Amino acid sequence: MEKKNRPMLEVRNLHVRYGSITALRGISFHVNDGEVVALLGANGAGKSTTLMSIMRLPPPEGPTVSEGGITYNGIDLLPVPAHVLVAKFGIGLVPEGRHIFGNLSVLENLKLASYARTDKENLDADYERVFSLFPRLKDRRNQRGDTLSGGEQQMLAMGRAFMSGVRFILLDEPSMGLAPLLMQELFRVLKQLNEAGMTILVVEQNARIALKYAHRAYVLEAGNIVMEGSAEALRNDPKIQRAYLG
Amino acid sequence: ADTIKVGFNIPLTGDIPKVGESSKFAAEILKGEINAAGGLKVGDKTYQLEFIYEDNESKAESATATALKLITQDGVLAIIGPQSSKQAIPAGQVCNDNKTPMISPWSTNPKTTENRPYVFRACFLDPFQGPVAAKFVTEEFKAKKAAVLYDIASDYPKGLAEFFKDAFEKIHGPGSVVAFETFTTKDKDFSAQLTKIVASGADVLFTPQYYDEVPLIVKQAQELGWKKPIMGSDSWGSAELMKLCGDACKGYCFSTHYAAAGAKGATKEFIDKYNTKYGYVPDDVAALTWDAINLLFTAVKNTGGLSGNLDKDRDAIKDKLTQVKDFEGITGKMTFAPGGNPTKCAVVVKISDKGEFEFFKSACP
Amino acid sequence: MRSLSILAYVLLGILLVAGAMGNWVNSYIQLVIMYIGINIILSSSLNLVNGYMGEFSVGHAGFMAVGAYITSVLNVWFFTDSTIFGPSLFPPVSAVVLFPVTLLIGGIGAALAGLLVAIPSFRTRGDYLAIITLAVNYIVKSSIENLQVIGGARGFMGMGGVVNAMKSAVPVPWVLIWVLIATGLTIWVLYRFVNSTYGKGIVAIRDDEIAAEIMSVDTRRMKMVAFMLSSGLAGIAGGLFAHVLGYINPGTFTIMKSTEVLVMVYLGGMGSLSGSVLSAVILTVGLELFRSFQVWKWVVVPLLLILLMLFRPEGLFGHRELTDVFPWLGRRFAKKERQV
Amino acid sequence: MSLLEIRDLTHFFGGLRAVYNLNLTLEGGELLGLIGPNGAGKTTVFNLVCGFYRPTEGEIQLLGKNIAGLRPHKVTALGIARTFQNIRLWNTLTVFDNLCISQHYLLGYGLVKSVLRTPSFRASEAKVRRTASELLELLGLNHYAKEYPKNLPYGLQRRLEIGRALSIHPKLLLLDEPAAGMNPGEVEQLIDLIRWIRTEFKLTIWLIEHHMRVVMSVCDHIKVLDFGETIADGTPDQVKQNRRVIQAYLGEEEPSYA
Amino acid sequence: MFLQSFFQNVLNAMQWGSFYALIALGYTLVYGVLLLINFAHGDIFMVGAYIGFFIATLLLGHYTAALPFALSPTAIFVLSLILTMILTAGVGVAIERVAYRPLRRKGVSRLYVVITALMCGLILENGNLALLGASRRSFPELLPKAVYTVGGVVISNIKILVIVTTILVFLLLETIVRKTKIGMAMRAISYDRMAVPLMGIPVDTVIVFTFILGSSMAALAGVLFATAYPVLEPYMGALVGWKAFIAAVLGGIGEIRGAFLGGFLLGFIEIFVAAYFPSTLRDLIAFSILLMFLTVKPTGIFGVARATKI
Ligand SMILES: Nc1ncnc2c1ncn2[C@@H]1O[C@H](COP(=O)(O)OP(=O)(O)OP(=O)(O)O)[C@@H](O)[C@H]1O
Ligand SMILES: Nc1ncnc2c1ncn2[C@@H]1O[C@H](COP(=O)(O)OP(=O)(O)OP(=O)(O)O)[C@@H](O)[C@H]1O
Ligand SMILES: [Mg+2]
Ligand SMILES: [Mg+2]
Repeated sequence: MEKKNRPMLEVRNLHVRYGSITALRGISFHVNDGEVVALLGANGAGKSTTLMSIMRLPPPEGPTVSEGGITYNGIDLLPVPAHVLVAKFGIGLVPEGRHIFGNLSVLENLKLASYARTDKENLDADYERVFSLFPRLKDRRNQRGDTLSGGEQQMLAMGRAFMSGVRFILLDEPSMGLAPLLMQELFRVLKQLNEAGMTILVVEQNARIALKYAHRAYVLEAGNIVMEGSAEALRNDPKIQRAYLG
Repeated sequence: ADTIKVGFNIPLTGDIPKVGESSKFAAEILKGEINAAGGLKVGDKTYQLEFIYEDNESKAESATATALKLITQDGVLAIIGPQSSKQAIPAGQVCNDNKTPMISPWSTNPKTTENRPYVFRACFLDPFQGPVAAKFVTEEFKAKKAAVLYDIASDYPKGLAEFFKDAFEKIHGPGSVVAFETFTTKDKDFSAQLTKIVASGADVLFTPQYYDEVPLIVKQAQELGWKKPIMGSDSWGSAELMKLCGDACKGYCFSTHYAAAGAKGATKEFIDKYNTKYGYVPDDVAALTWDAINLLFTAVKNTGGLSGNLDKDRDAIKDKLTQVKDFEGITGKMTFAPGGNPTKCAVVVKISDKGEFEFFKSACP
Repeated sequence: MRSLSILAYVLLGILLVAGAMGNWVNSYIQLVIMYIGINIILSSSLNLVNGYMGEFSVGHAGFMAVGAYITSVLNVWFFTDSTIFGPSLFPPVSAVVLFPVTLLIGGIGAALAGLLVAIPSFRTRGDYLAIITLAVNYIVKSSIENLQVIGGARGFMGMGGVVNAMKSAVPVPWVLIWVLIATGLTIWVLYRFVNSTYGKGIVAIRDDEIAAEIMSVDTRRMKMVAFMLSSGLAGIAGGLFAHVLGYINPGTFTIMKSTEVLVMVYLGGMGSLSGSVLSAVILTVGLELFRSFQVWKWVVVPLLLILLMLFRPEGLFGHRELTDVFPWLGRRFAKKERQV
Repeated sequence: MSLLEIRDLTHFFGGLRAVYNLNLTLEGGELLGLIGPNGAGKTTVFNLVCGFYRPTEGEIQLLGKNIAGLRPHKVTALGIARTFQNIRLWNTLTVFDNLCISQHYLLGYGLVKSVLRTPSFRASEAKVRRTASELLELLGLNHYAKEYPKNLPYGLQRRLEIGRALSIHPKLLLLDEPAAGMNPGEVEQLIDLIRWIRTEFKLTIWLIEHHMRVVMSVCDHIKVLDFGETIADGTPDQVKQNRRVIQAYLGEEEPSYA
Repeated sequence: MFLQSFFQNVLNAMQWGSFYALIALGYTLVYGVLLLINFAHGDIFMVGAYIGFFIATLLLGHYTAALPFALSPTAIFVLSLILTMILTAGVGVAIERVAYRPLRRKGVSRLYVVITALMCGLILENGNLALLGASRRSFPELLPKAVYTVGGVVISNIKILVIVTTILVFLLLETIVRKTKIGMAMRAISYDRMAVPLMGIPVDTVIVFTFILGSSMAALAGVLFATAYPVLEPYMGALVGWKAFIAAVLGGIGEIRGAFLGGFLLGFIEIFVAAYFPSTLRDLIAFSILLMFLTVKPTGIFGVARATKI
């Protein structure tokens, strides 16, 4: 796969707090245009925090950045609120825990995701794509979100991200709770999307599958980046094998 | 200079803030006058007046706290208020227990003064007013069947409505009150009750409600086709009634303490003073408060001199209050018998085409 | 340390009573203290439901009314010669002994009224239950208004006679004493209840009712216990209130009264007993202090409360207790705790 | 007598058939796996067993006693404890309290005793606390006794949930996706934990999991659901080879979970 | 005779229920987004009535000697209605900005915000009392009253106006919430506020929009109410507000159709109990019905229990 080398997202020396608790202690990394980058690490290492900081989710839900910078194609992202990131910059996040709108139907969830889109003409094609990807959602399209099974909700969360028409997507543990078959499906889809030009930053517990599809990866531990490199190099690193590949 | 402190236990917020405001305004005028004239002469000493206004929020528990605060913290000589019975009854107990004279200008519930030597009032009682109204509608409107609409949750209208019903049925026989309808404080829509009343075939509607509810009742009744007379009680007697009611209330009658229009002498003077200062004709609460304060000062003067010992002075004032005879109030002549209630006349007022409250008839016990 | 605080409270109570008898504490201060006590009972008992259990009850005054009327009617009937019930049933002096009994009966009556809320709470919660509590408040008020025997809207009185009967037997400020005792007992009962594993079941219901039920907490029974305890205590507060005032009127027990208690609970912090106590004190005293502001009082006080919320958005204490806010207190408490 | 027996269990949500004709016998000491595609009805089966839903049809017997339709706290008191797919700890109560409150049915005292603190209250409170402390110790959560669950790392929260279920002293433990959100290292620890619990507490365990590493290494027996129906049943090796299971669930590729 | 008063009462109940419905719609709208029982809503309704009063009397020339232009009373009515709605919306938004938003940002339990709302209501009521005095105001009669009698049933033009407006408002709001994207966003916020910005939706804008909508509906209700019951007082919103809240919950809080139907239902219960039972028992019976209804149907008419998927 050809890798593009223009850094799209750049995170420099990021320090992040929740109240008085420090979650990130100065991490730096970048994601190039068209890349799939994986973020690995144990529970509580700060992976979700990293994604939330990029997304600028305001407190109380989100963390506060106390130091450091985030740029996107050279533009400083720190002052930009989340909804603008989605609508104007085309950066999307599929958060940990899915966050489906339980009181809306599946279809409404998808519709809402296209709220800020301007290219209305591609909408129908996108619905088709989501439904062909997750036929289960098509069956359940008029069901309320909160009655979906765990895996179905995960599908819907992914579906929403596609519908919002973003070019750069942050995924927080997308495979959580997915059946094996579906998980393979999902990563195949991600690969397709990437080939079609989508840049992806994915947080994943399942390092095996993440390293299989990613170009590069970073390893977080207790709020610091302790290792980075190409996916292949990391796959063969004995330390990684021991800690993350089981 | 020496001062005489008088406490006011009045509702400046809550359900009936206007009542508190009127009381305060009347008191301010009186205080201003007396102080400007050098003060109140008691025996051979003149005293400056200090009035302490405390808000009882129109709540019973607040009224007792207010009374106690005035008595113990502020050391007032006597208390004027509370105005409505809901507050006056418990506050009366407090004043009586603490041996402090209290005059409620406006509370018409018999319980307020019952067995309380220190508690007085400046108005007549419901058991008196009810029959006055019943007799009046019988004589004036030749009414044989009457309808009543009142607020069940407020004890003044409720008491009066019941006394009216008793009196009317005494004259016309049981069942002659063909509709006895109720609502609850702060209701705005009376259409269901009025629909019943219109259909009941009554000759007159008696509604002892406050001036701010009357316009709504009257207008809705008329809209639903009521064309017969409507009779009210002293609670109608506010200058605001006409402002709120407009033409709709003209021609109706109500029993009250005094008639503003065509008033003479001291009454007229008071009305003019009040009107000049605050821009509207004082209502009965204002007039009664004025009288209550003057009653108090009459008793104070009659003591022949204050000792400076609060307990003694309060006792003396209480004694003198029970002896007040033929006090010329702006709401009529009052004489106190033991029991704290004045004997005084009621008047029936008719709302003229000019919207003034004209004296129509007077009824004495 | 815990027994120390009980001792301190008892001492304080004795001092107050002595002060009242010796006229060092004037009757206005006494009254304010009694209101504080009653408000403490009200706010801490409502906190059990609204704070610890996480429901939103807005009809506490209704239960207060039930207790107030039952206790008052019984007392007037038993111990005084009244126009309604005729001569007294028991010799008036027996009020000294039987007063707590009637108070308790009032509480039990209110607790039974609490069932009106507890049973619907099995199937609904949140704002729907709020409306049910509101409805119960209205039903109680309207029922009393329709009960002409006990005065209806004109109110009920005669409790002064009961108090006087007690005073003539033993000349001490009886109502003050009972308020102090009831306040102390309320805090004691609630403290022990919410600190037992059994009582913490209601906190589990607040956090996650489904998990609580599935983890063997009988949620229905716990809700019954919480609602009945809470309303029962409110009933006792009502009984005391009636005797402080000497006169009760259904118009006193409206939503406005309920919301006053509500404000105390949230000002103190949901699920914090010390918060409830403190806010009852602050609010009662504050409202008295601001009395001279007249009309502006009810502008200034809410404004202050809003500002307070902005700075301390979880109430004075949040979910915490005095011991969490001042850890040194907690360390001393903890020593005893381990022995349980 | 078998521990749990389910006969012809069927459940509908409105028109949606979530579970259909499920039959199952669970002997004491067994470790049964329940797998199947997302939305197959696995969690629903657990919900039916623990009393959260009342089955549309069918019978559930625990040691010969029908428990279908009993309220959940009763079912739990009879000996079935569970964990949740999405963690449901009591977040404003401490870790220690979380382990105590779950023993509610064992308390044997009520409001009055809790206020009077009678000897029987003290005894039962002490017992509850002892159980909780022991579990804390066993699960390696001692340091977190006074912590609030939401401040714990995810893996420890899962562990705490298992601990909470164990504090009930169940005969049957239902685990709903305990490995979700865990990294491979933690998954290994979890496998050890499950095995250890099984022998230490002599429990019967029923497990829902998508993590094949867990399922294949701990289960004696696996049941596979799809659209609410059983499509396969057997030992891990049998199930792994089953065509329908591969088609519907596992996928053709080399399993990504080793 | 019986039928005649029956139909008269149906009409009475329609008007009375309309007001409950109108106010309940505003309640539900805000609730539907923030899960906030906006206890200040009844008082915003009161503020609406007062603003309407001042604009109307200003336009009638009560303050300046003469206005440079003279408008017909109907024109004044329409104009003051529109201006009132705009100004009151401003009040609602201001309260949101000053009192609710900071708390929301801190992520506190919604019940603390509810208490803040209660406080805001008190400030509006008593601030009004303190600033404008205790005098009641009489809302001018702008619409020439016409009364028609059909088969003994009295119908006034104002009744018709009120009822028709309520139905139109309901249809409008229902369309907004059900069919438009902003409506969908409103519902989404109520469920999971954190995820909404991730859909590219500015949460605060949607919330402000909601307050504008809710407060202007309260203003509309206020002006219509003042037209039908022309006595204004600072506490006029408190009781109606509570009752409207009850109506909203009765219908299933957060549901537009629920508020609409709940309002009418409460209106009907109150009027018909007063009409066919001793009216002293009105509250007792009405609230007992409510209690039983909610015990049987615990989530109101349209309310759907949040499915608990475990
Ligand atoms: N809202 C919060 N308040 C306080 N601390 C938090 C909050 N959210 C996360 N933390 C802390 O910040 C640190 C990083 O958490 P984060 O959720 O980013 O970890 P993670 O790497 O995503 O872990 P996981 O694999 O469990 O999702 C952890 O120590 C966690 O306890
Ligand atoms: N309360 C409910 N109302 C309506 N449908 C429901 C409800 N609960 C579950 N369902 C549906 O029933 C089906 C089975 O759900 P269940 O949660 O049992 O799936 P699952 O097998 O546990 O899936 P997963 O592995 O994704 O957790 C799903 O299609 C779901 O949408
Ligand atoms: Mg994470
Ligand atoms: Mg599941």
